Amino acid sequence: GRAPEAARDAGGGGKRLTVALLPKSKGNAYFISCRAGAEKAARALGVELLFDGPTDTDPAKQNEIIENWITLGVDVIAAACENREGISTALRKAQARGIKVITYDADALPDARAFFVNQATPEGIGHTLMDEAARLTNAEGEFAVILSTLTASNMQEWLKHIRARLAEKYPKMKLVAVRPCDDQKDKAQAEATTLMSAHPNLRLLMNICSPAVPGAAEAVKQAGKAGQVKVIGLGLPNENRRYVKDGVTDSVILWKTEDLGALTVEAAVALARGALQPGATTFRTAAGASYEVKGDQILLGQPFIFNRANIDQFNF
Amino acid sequence: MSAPLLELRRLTKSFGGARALRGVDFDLRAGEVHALLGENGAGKSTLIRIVTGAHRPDGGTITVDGRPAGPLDPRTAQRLGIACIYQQPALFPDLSIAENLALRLETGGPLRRLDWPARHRRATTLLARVGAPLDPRREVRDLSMPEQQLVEIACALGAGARIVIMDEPTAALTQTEQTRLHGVVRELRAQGTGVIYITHRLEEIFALADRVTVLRDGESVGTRPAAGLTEPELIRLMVGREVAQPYPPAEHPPGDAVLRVRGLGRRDAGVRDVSFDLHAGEILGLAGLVGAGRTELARILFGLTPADAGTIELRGRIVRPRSPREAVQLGFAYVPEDRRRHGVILDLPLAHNASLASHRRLFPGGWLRPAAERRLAEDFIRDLGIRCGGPFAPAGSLSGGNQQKVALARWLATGPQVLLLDEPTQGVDIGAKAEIHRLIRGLAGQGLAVLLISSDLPEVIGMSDRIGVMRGGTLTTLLPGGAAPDAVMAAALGRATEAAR
Amino acid sequence: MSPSPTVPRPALRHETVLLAVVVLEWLCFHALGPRFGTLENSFDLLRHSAEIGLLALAMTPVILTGGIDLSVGSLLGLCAVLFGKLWRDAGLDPAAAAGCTLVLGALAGGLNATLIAGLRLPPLIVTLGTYSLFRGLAEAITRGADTFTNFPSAFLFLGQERWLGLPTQAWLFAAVAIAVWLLVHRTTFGRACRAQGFAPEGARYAGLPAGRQLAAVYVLSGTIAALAAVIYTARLGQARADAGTGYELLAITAVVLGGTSIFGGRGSVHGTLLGVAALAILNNGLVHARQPREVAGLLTGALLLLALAAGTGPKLWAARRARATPPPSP
Amino acid sequence: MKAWPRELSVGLALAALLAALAAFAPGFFAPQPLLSLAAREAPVLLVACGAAMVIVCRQIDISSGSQFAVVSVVAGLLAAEGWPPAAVATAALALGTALGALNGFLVAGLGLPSIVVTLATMVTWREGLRWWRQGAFVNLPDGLQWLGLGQTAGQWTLLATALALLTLLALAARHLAAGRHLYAVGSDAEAARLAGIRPGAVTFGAFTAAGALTALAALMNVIQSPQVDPKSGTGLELKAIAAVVVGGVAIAGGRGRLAGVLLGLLLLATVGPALTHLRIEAHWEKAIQGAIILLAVAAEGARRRPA
Ligand SMILES: Nc1ncnc2c1ncn2[C@@H]1O[C@H](COP(=O)(O)OP(=O)(O)OP(=O)(O)O)[C@@H](O)[C@H]1O
Ligand SMILES: Nc1ncnc2c1ncn2[C@@H]1O[C@H](COP(=O)(O)OP(=O)(O)OP(=O)(O)O)[C@@H](O)[C@H]1O
Ligand SMILES: [Mg+2]
Ligand SMILES: [Mg+2]
Repeated sequence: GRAPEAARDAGGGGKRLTVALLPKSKGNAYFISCRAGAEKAARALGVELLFDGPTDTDPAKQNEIIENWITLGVDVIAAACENREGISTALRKAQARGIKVITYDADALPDARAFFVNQATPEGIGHTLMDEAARLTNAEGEFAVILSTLTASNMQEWLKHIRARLAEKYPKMKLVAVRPCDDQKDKAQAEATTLMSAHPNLRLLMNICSPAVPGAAEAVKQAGKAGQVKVIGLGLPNENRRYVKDGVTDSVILWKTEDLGALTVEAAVALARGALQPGATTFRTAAGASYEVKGDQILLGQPFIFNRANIDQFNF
Repeated sequence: MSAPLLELRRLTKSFGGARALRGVDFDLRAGEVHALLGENGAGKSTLIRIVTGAHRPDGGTITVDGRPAGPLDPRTAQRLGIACIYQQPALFPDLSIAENLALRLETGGPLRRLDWPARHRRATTLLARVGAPLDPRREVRDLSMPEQQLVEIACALGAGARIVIMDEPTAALTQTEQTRLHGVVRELRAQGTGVIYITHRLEEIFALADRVTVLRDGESVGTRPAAGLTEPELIRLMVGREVAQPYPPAEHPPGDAVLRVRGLGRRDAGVRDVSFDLHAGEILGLAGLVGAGRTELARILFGLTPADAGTIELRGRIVRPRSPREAVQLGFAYVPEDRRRHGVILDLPLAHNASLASHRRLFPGGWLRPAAERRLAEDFIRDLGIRCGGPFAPAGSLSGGNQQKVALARWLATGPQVLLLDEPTQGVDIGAKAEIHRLIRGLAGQGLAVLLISSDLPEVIGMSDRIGVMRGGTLTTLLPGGAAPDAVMAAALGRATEAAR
Repeated sequence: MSPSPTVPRPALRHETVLLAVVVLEWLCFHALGPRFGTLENSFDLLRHSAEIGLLALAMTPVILTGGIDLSVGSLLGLCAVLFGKLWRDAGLDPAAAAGCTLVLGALAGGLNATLIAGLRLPPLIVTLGTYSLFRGLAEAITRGADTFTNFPSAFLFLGQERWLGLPTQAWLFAAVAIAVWLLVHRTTFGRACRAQGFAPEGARYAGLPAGRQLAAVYVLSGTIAALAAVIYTARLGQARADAGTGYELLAITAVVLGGTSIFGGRGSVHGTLLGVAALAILNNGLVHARQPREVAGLLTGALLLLALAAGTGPKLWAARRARATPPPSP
Repeated sequence: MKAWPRELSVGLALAALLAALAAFAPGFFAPQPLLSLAAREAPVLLVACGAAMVIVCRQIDISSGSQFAVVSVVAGLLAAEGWPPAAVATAALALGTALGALNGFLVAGLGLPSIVVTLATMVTWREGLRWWRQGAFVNLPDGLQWLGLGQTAGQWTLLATALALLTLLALAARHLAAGRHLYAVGSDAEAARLAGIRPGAVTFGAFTAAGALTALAALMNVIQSPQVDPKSGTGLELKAIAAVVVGGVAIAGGRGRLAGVLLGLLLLATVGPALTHLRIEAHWEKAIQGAIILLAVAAEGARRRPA
């Protein structure tokens, strides 16, 4: 029962399903962690998991991989979209061939997929980050953002919401610079060092890609400005543990990535087996957990804020 | 008599299918100058490149000082006291003269410290010995062909070798440097050094050589004492037949002036105030010493270094070629003196080289026509006697003289109005030389104007209708064709003579 | 194939080796992935290799002249953005916008040409500069954030549909490939490029229009990069400043895999096409063989070395053997 | 002055940039951040020196960024295993040397073109690392950072080491026979062979030395922070080659000086921070960087007398 096409033709009646999981890029700790959860779920459900993606973020490569999967004849595609409009073309094509499509982490256009496993809305992320920044700086003073690349669409999306929240609620705070770090910790460290010397009144560094958080923290530590310049961002506990404990990094915001991966696979399989239908309001996984479904979005739940108090409870 | 310094037995070597050497015997004694002669492609350079370790022989033995020398590589050869001036200067263009000399002469481990002042002192001394007043700090890429040749000679001298090999050292040198080089060679001989001397200028052999070995088609035709040999005999040995009288006479008197040059100069090239007329059907020879500015003058006319003073008038129209392309369109053709760097493209096949300057004529509309190209190449291979592995052999696989013929062929194919020839027969063997002379004369007969720059004094005198002599960057004297060699030399050296007036 | 051998190769011709590699790859993946050999997948292959293929085609004459153009990937990004701007903000219809983009691409190539042919600066440094400049302009124009989408379906036809049975862009690609092949192998222009690559000074002394030639090669490269940008936009249905990031390296990889010498003079357009095919099949086939993407990287490295070693190996072996013959001793 | 053509125009561009900073953003010259930045660029300088040696010898090495990452990760893992720093350093240097030697063998021994060889090793090491580590950071044990010297002393040590090595290499390039052999082989390999130099050995040596320098650079980077990012060194080869060619080393081999490489790197490394200090928005950065490179070399081209 290795042939996936047979599985689909048989309507999923007990045959082995193939779920293809597409990250934005490989070799990124965030997606590695998603994959770990996804693999556990796939094993539990007895489905085959394909995990592949561009080595570095590249929307064109994502499309190619999806088109290859279409030809290959997988049963479900679960994609984290680097680029909403670009990838939707390919996803629609997949749907037209009878392949089920869901998205996770970053959505495509609504008509290109059945469900979006939403770990947190861009708006939610933007607001949480901004509110946390305001809390740490008493809502006044200069701050700067370090992101992966200027052109990454999720970065721009989050930045948009950060700016909106800033304009709306925190008039005394000022975003003085936005710098890319090319997803490299070392580059983020150099950028943070320069930012602190170019903006001596900087109160906070907000890092919205995961390698930037430890990079900025190291820079702050080396500049001897721990506590004086706060560090927050989106990241993984393991990479930041030491800085959070040292009090250099104040809070790291993230959802449980393994759960995201697992939920994605669960939803994908349910969709393929017909257990998940449009219009559902809750989704119960095979493992028994229950998630809210809002319209065509399956909600993972609120993002987490890791800090000194709770970081030791997590290991990923 | 003691064992010969160097003894070669039954040397063979082939390149791909082409057999360059077919079992050559050769020996060199201490204190002799042994001339190695032969037509282009006879295998002379191949032979000596085996001795210096640049090539590996396919078979045969090499004995140095009576002791068999194992497989030679350049380092072993150096250690055995073999030094060589290659036909094609093996210099480092990016490095200074001093360093070029040092890299060839110094021995020792890679971690030794270098003594730069000593390197410069030594270079200055050696250059003075060969009569080349060059600044040792100059980079070799800025040197003219003859200057590079002089640096090579300095290299060979400095090595203090017991076997010195010179492969056409005088190809680009004028009489003066040649005479000085001969002095140096005699000095070496007196010190007991064995010298292998390759040349296509037969007068050198009678002036210098003790013994002569002639190669033909990769085989030794025999070794003779030089004394008692006559020129026709030598030619017969080399070519296997008589060669007609070398300099064909003019058939028509020259016509109207095609080219009028007035006050031409370019400061940074050291050329100033050159004026002359060149007539249709005329061959104007240009003589002078190395550095007299003849090459620079040709480069100006050909648009390589545009003039900053004076005028060039071509058929009554003032022209200012600013690039070779413009010059070609105006009807100039230039066979440069540095054939390896400028004359041919070594990696391109012979046929592509030959057609390179006449794309417009051969390939109307820009579409290649392989058949036409092949025909062109085959015609030249036949007419100039180019020895090669077919029209599509890379130019780099030809012997030096045959490459020169290709360089010439390229420009003959363009059908120019003014032909600028810079050392056109350097390295060309005696038979082919006569053929080229006949060709040039024939072109002039068809109304072409030819400027013939040559350091081969008999050639200038024999071929030219008039002889211009350059000195210090300007044209000082115009002599009639057939002038006495002494008069030309005197003008080149700047000594007033009766003949000049 | 090529009109006349530039240099007789003692061992196997590189293109032959490469053709064997491509066939072998095909058979291999055919065995590993049941859907690999389908027509549909072949179309995917064509569609996915069009842009890199175009850049590799543009790069071939450049490398033949002994130069390099590192700016093609960035220029693809800039042209994609400019195309988007012309269409959305200047209100041109896609065809007109595409035409203008080609002109702008030629102009950008002209900047390279001016610096390289006019001022005689080394191509590597110049295009390293424009590599940064073009990408930077694309980012500056969009402030990094702007994305152009919702192109009319008539335009998307170019990148996503079929025409006369083949993916539309495959026709364009084939046309460019034939044109470049003719240019390189059948015209005096191509010959002059080689001459220039082997010996720039020698080409000048031969009276070739060396400067104009060099300029033309870079302008052509810019134009083709612009064409690739239009096709890229049509395939993805969107234009963004990061389009084509890293494509210059992929194009260079295809060209050198195709046997073109980085020092100029040697190489062929069909070699480049085979190089593009070898890489595209590898990338596509590994998905069908269900291997992770990193393996494609690893195998690309191995393929590069093997293809080249297969060409040089026998020659080297012959040389070794020649050296191993008993030394000339009595 | 003819002796320092390209270096001069690069020096002028750098001077102009520094003058603009002095006038509009004197904060750039604050000592501590400057020292940190310099220490971060110190490893790049070593990689650039290696690249310069390879380029002078008419080859190219685009695998240095990947070598850097491999050595960093391996050194990090060994340190995390509890190896003493000296052993880690020795192993890392040996690994880097071996990686460089492999390039050298493929280029000099098998006669394959260096661009192809190093392109191949570049993707192989990079993708192999990704496959193996899946992007996970390596957490280093405490006490490895700055080798226990303390931050300021550590940074000065790194900087001094890099500059001392640069000086030594520059002197060796000029005053040791081996250094000149690099230039000779790069200028004309056949002439070098005829002069009794072994071009293969010299080329092999250049690649091997470049590998060793890259390994040292990786070590110098590893000890600057408590974690190793397996993505470190991405794009490093391009930065090093840019510094080398902007600094006036001829890509066709045989010409160029390490002093120029230092200037080239200073220029390239200053532009990024300078733009932040001058409050120029990030999306202008690449365009301006490109323009500065072009201006620095175009100035030289316009000034040069036509050949
Ligand atoms: N590298 C090579 N590859 C192929 N053939 C070669 C090579 N070198 C020399 N030959 C061939 O070997 C033959 C002998 O060449 P060689 O250079 O020894 O001639 P030569 O006597 O020195 O001639 P010249 O007087 O023109 O210098 C020629 O036919 C030449 O084409
Ligand atoms: N005043 C000068 N300034 C700079 N370089 C000069 C000057 N005069 C001559 N040279 C250089 O000296 C070299 C010799 O000059 P040139 O080659 O014109 O002499 P030539 O008469 O052609 O010599 P030959 O008789 O050997 O052909 C050339 O490289 C030329 O550039
Ligand atoms: Mg010869
Ligand atoms: Mg001359």
